[in-house]
Amino acid sequence: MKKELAVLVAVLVSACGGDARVTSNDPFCQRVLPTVEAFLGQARAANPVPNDERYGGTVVMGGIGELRGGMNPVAPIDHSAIQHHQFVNLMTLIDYDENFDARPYLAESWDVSEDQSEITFHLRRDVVWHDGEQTDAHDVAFTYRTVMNPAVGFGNPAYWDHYDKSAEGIEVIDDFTVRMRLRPHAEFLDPWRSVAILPEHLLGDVPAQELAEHPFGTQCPVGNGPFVFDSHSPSERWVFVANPAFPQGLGGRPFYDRYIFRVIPDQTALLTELMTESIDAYITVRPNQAQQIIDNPNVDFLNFRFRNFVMVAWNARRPQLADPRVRRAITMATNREEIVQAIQGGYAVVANSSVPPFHWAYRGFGAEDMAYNAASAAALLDEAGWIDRDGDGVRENADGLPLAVSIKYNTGNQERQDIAEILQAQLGGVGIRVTPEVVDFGALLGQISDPDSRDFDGVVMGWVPEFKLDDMDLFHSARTNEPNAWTGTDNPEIDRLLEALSFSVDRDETARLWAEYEVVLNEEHPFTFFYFPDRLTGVNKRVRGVHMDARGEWTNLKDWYLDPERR
Amino acid sequence: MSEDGAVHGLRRGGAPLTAILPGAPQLLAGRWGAGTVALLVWLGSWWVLIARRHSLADVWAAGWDGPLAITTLLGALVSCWVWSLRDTLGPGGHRDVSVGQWGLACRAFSKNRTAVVGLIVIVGLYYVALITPLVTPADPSAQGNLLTERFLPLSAAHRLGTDQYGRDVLARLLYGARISLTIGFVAVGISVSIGTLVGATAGYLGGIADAVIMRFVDMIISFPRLILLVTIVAVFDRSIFLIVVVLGLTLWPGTARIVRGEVLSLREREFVQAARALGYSTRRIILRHIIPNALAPVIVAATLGIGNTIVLEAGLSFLGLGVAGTPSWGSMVAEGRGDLLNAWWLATFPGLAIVFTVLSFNLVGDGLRDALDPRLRT
Amino acid sequence: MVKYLLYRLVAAVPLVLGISTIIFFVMSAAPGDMVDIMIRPGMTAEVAEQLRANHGLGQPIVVRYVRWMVDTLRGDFGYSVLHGRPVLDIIRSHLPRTLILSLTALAVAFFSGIVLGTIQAIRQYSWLDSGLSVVLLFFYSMPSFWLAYMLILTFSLFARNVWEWPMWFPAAGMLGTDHEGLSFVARVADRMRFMVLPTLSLSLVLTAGIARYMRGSMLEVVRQDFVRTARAKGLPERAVVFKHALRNALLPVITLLGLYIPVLFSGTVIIEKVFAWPGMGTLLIQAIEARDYMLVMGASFFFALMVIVGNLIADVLYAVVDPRIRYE
Amino acid sequence: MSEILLSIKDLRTWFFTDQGVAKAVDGVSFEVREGETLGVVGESGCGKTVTSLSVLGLLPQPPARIMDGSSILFEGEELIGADERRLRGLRGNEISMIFQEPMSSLNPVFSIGDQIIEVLRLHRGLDRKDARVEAARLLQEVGMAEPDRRLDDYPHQLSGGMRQRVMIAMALSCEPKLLIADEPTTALDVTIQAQILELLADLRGRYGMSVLLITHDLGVVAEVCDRVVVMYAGQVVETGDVEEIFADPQHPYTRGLLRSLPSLDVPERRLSPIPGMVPSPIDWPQGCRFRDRCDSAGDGCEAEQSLVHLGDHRAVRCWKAAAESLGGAAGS
Repeated sequence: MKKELAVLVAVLVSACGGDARVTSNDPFCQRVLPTVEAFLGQARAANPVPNDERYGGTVVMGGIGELRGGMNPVAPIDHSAIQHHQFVNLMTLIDYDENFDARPYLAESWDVSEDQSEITFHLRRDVVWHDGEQTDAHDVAFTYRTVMNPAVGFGNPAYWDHYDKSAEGIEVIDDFTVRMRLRPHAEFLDPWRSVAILPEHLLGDVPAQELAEHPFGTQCPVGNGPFVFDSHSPSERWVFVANPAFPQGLGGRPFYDRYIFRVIPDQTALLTELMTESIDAYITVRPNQAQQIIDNPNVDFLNFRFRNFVMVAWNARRPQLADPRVRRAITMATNREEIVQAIQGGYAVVANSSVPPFHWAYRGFGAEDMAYNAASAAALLDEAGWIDRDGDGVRENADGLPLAVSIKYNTGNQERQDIAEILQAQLGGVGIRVTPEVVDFGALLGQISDPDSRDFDGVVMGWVPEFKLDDMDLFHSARTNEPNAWTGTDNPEIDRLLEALSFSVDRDETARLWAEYEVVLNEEHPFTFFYFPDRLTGVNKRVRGVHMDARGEWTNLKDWYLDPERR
Repeated sequence: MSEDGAVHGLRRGGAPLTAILPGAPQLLAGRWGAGTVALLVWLGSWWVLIARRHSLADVWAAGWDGPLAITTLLGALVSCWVWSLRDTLGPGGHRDVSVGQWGLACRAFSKNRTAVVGLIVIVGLYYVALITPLVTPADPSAQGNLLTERFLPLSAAHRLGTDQYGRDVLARLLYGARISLTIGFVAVGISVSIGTLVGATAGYLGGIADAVIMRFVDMIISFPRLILLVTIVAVFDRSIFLIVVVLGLTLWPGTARIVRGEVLSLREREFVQAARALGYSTRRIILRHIIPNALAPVIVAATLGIGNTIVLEAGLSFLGLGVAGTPSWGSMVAEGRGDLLNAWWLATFPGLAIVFTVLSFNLVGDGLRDALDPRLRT
Repeated sequence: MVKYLLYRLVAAVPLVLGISTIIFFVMSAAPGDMVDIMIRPGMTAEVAEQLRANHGLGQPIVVRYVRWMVDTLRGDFGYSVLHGRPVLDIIRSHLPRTLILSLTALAVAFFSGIVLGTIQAIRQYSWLDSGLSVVLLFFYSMPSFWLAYMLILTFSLFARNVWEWPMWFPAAGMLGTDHEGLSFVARVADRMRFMVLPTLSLSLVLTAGIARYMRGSMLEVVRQDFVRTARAKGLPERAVVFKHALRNALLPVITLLGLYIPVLFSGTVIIEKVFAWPGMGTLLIQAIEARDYMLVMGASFFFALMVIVGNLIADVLYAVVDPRIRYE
Repeated sequence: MSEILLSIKDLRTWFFTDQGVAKAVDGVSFEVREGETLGVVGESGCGKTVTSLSVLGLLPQPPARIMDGSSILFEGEELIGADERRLRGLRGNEISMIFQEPMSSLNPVFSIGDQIIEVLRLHRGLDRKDARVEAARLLQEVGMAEPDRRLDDYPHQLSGGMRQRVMIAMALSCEPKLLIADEPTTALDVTIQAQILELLADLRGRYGMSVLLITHDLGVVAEVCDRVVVMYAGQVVETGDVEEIFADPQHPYTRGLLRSLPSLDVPERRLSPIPGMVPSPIDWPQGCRFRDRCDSAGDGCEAEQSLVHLGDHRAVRCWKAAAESLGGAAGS
């Protein structure tokens, strides 16, 4: 009977054995995949693997979630997916170097007109799509028109706010030269670092509304980057293979043969996988897992500053929170330094504005008056008229309204729960009653983003600015009805500075404006900024050449190689 | 038989002396189950009372649960004593009970050692849950210094260590017992009430009403319960109220099916026929005649159901969908699981608490099943 | 019998649709929709509206419901925004993973439950019987994810890194890194290695229930006359127990199969999360979180379908084992 | 006089339960000779069935225990304490058994063919094909029509009488020397009863086997038995040839049993059942165990009774009856 059982299991196992590679039966993929296969064959023959011991092997990375939207930049995507467009499967026009200055990538060079209203990109001539087609200026123009088209539903149209959206906005000068028109504005190159170029010859005929759901994204992506799509097993893994035809000028074929992205939707499991050397890299390590990684002799621990920050957004429409003094008092009563040390294990920098510490505009705005000081917080609250009149430990205003706020956070986010719980304890000390409230992520976003309800007092959120900093959607009064205007900030000074920042081209001038803005913002205090958390990563020591910084974990993925001894 | 002899012996002479210690006479008579409960509750209560004599006033003044705790404690002290004395000295003693179906079941149950141990544990748990404010070593939500008091291992000050905010794990475990036990008890209460009524109605009425009700019941039963729960709970605010109600509302079909089955067989039995012949109303027949007779399997299912519900709540918490705000054992395990390697006590103790509580409910449920099923009674 | 099964299948249709309907309206009543979740820096209300229109969220709920119902009955389950693939595609890749895990767990649970229950019954009242009872009940009382973490700690982390056992089991995922390069036998072995811990966590709970039931059933059966007949024939005890008694004692246990399938799927939701097993349970939870309506509906539809098919299989098995049952 | 096939001596089979020790069989002795049919009669709870199950060692131990000093000799071989394998070799082979409830004595999930073939293969080492042919022949033997087709039937498809025939066929399959029939007709209709008894009598002649017939029905005994053992409360209370027992019952219990038997000869006589019930085996009455129900109980009955031999085959466990009988004999 045992034997029969074993046979049964074996049959079952093998019956399901084919599901690692879900071959798409979509007609588009049926057409495209053989061409990729053929391209790979030719490219491998034409570009033999160099005789160097660094070549070969497989790198496995573990991430907490699926790459949303797959390799389609116009689908709804997430942070990891964008990096796979930028650094793995597709190519962007430009790239950033270690100092976050633009450098050539798909575009070999570019010229900016004197008045900064025209930009001309000269493309590399040796980049081909993974089906063998040349990547050229028409692809760039196609991408430009696609992301501009509202029917596509591209998620971040603010990138192109000051580009010329008319038909004349882009002009293909020759196959490898393309010119765009724009109103001069800050960091106008940044979108071309973020959004990868799409293949026109494959997607040109697709109706705009269908682009986001096209099988190109997840079933048969055809990129032009250093790694060629091999297979995707939904919720389980993405497999890419080295692109033998990747331009020599950009480093040529990556060192290792295969790159696998495994989806492991649980951080405890991710850690275990890293510790048992089942994955080479675990990104988004939780701070309290750091010590275990540091203690493990087989694994390197990497931490780097990133762009995102964590804050509590206050709904200024609420009577308890309408007074900026109350909001400032809350921040003062919060020991953010202690939270950074405790919750983030020291892997974070206290934030006082949205300018991240690695950024060139960062001038170390300290907001010294916001440092932890429960006594001043209490004094400020007294001054604002919030006094504990009935002796129940909670302050009231003259109308008897208690100073009680709920702080919402989303399900399953330990870090945000930590903040809500600690705020409850710390604000309780100065007579503010805080009720942490956990809400499912979808419901939470619905509650805070709907301009008609804005159903929250305070909400713990994270925010990832681009390299091109822009607080317009957060705080500009003209955007009050947009989803991200949670706080309902209406401050003419802030409006003026945000507008000025949008069009400030000179970096020194911009930095000065940011400094000015930080002071005003601190006064208005729509957010209690908490910290810029470091990104923490564990990487197996057998992987060499890893560099990670604010550009992302995948930044130099193509330059990694495996220790030949431990392949 | 020897039991009775001993009790007789006590009645004649030894009783007044040993009965000073509640439970002692029962223990001497070999009735270790009742004896242990009485003795433990009595001694424990005294110990708490003495250890906490200075802070009783504070506890009394604190919220709704302080007075409840003190009242319960004193009530338990008195009733232990009264019960023990009456049981020993009173006319007839425990033998009065031993008639009829329930008496027989009681006797069969008390012979099942493991089930009695389970019952003792459960009684103890509910007792502790009621007097939590008196036994807790700390405020469960009081955070310690975030830099020096996080993740402290087991020590005299924090017997089960501290968690990520420096809160006392033992205190949270004690308060968590309330949530977990309440959830189990109330959810099962809801489900038993609804299930019994619906099942009895369906079974008694028969016909289309029965068919429609039972199709609905089939539908709910055949769908994986956790998935149904997740779908409902995930998208709404997760108050303890919602969770308890949703747990109860997804559990009742099981009870309904059991009751209906019983009713179908009872419906044709003589006493129901007789009641019908006497012209009693349907409602009266269901409530007075059928339900009490269908109760035995419902009690068994309910006892096992409490255990299952506690586990289910833990599962929901694990998925991040448990009761928000207040510690429940499930959410403690779920939160502590990420720190298993650096602070094993966070997930281990609440996990063990769940295991032993549920184990107790299961033991009692099994014992009840054996005791209430005349076919299994020997 | 085929006719009966077809009848059962048809009778199950309202059941599946009923569940889906409940879920549809619960989901729709919930605050927030999938577009809210896509909101990122720079997104405007205009874009959000465009996205809502692209996904048909603008229409009234009843229209959406009817449309979903019609499409589903036509076999079109829609498109999953979360996964960027047609729902059916997603189900096709996730369903086998859940099936292989849950069927293996079911097989292991029934096999071990039947064996243990039988052992307990033939050694009734021995220390083995009561010991097994307590141990099984202990596992039965355990939250499965807690058990799973204990197993991971023991058989994965400590086994490999601390005690350095030659045999340890992976704690997450379902395939090794180099899976595709392996021979057939090695592939099967690779898969089985990944299945050990999840299967164990999933089946231990069920084993206890089945063993308990089996013990009772077996005790009932061994008292019956035909078992005495079998002994009186001079059959060895093994044949008496495992041939004559077992087959009869199995009958009520088979009905458990139908009852346990929903329990099993509830279990997979949790176990899949612990072991990062990319199956239907994980899928459904992610879909709910992302308000991916089509995927939620599709996934719950298939869960209901699996339960029904499971029950049908139980019916068929019952008829196979018990010649007295003939479905009309 | 033919050879003694089975000899039971001082058999004591006790059950050790929570409630106490049930002395279900408490010192039973009798013999079965080759070729004869011995009837064991008594009410339910007298220990008849336990006695028969003790012979084959079919009682679950514990709670049952065959006490020291008991002896069961089959063809001179001691069965008590015999190796389980040896016992298995006897069961269904040299000693076969048929039971009271044909409804439940056949395994419902196997076809009757399978169940007969199983025995044939086990004891006679036939292969599947031969065993099937032989099984069909056996069914024919016990009077079943279309035996070949019947082999594939399941028990639930057969009537009670048919099932009992199947049981008999199964019991006969190895041509046993001793057939123990435990209330073989009790659960059957009267007409079927007669057929089955007739079949048994017929087969006994043809196969030349001994039959130990256990029944509570003296009518059945009268019909097929050569000798009778009357049991009460775990003991043998009277033995004798069937004619003697019917003509001149000695023990009050035997007389009681006879009185409760409808008689065609004396139609006007009212049936008079024995008052009371068989006492609990945990708590047999002191002294004569029948005392409480006996219409002629009196002084001297409070003593433990022993079996008094009245002649070659005759014995009775009643001091009064023995005294009368012996006295009468002495007097005559």
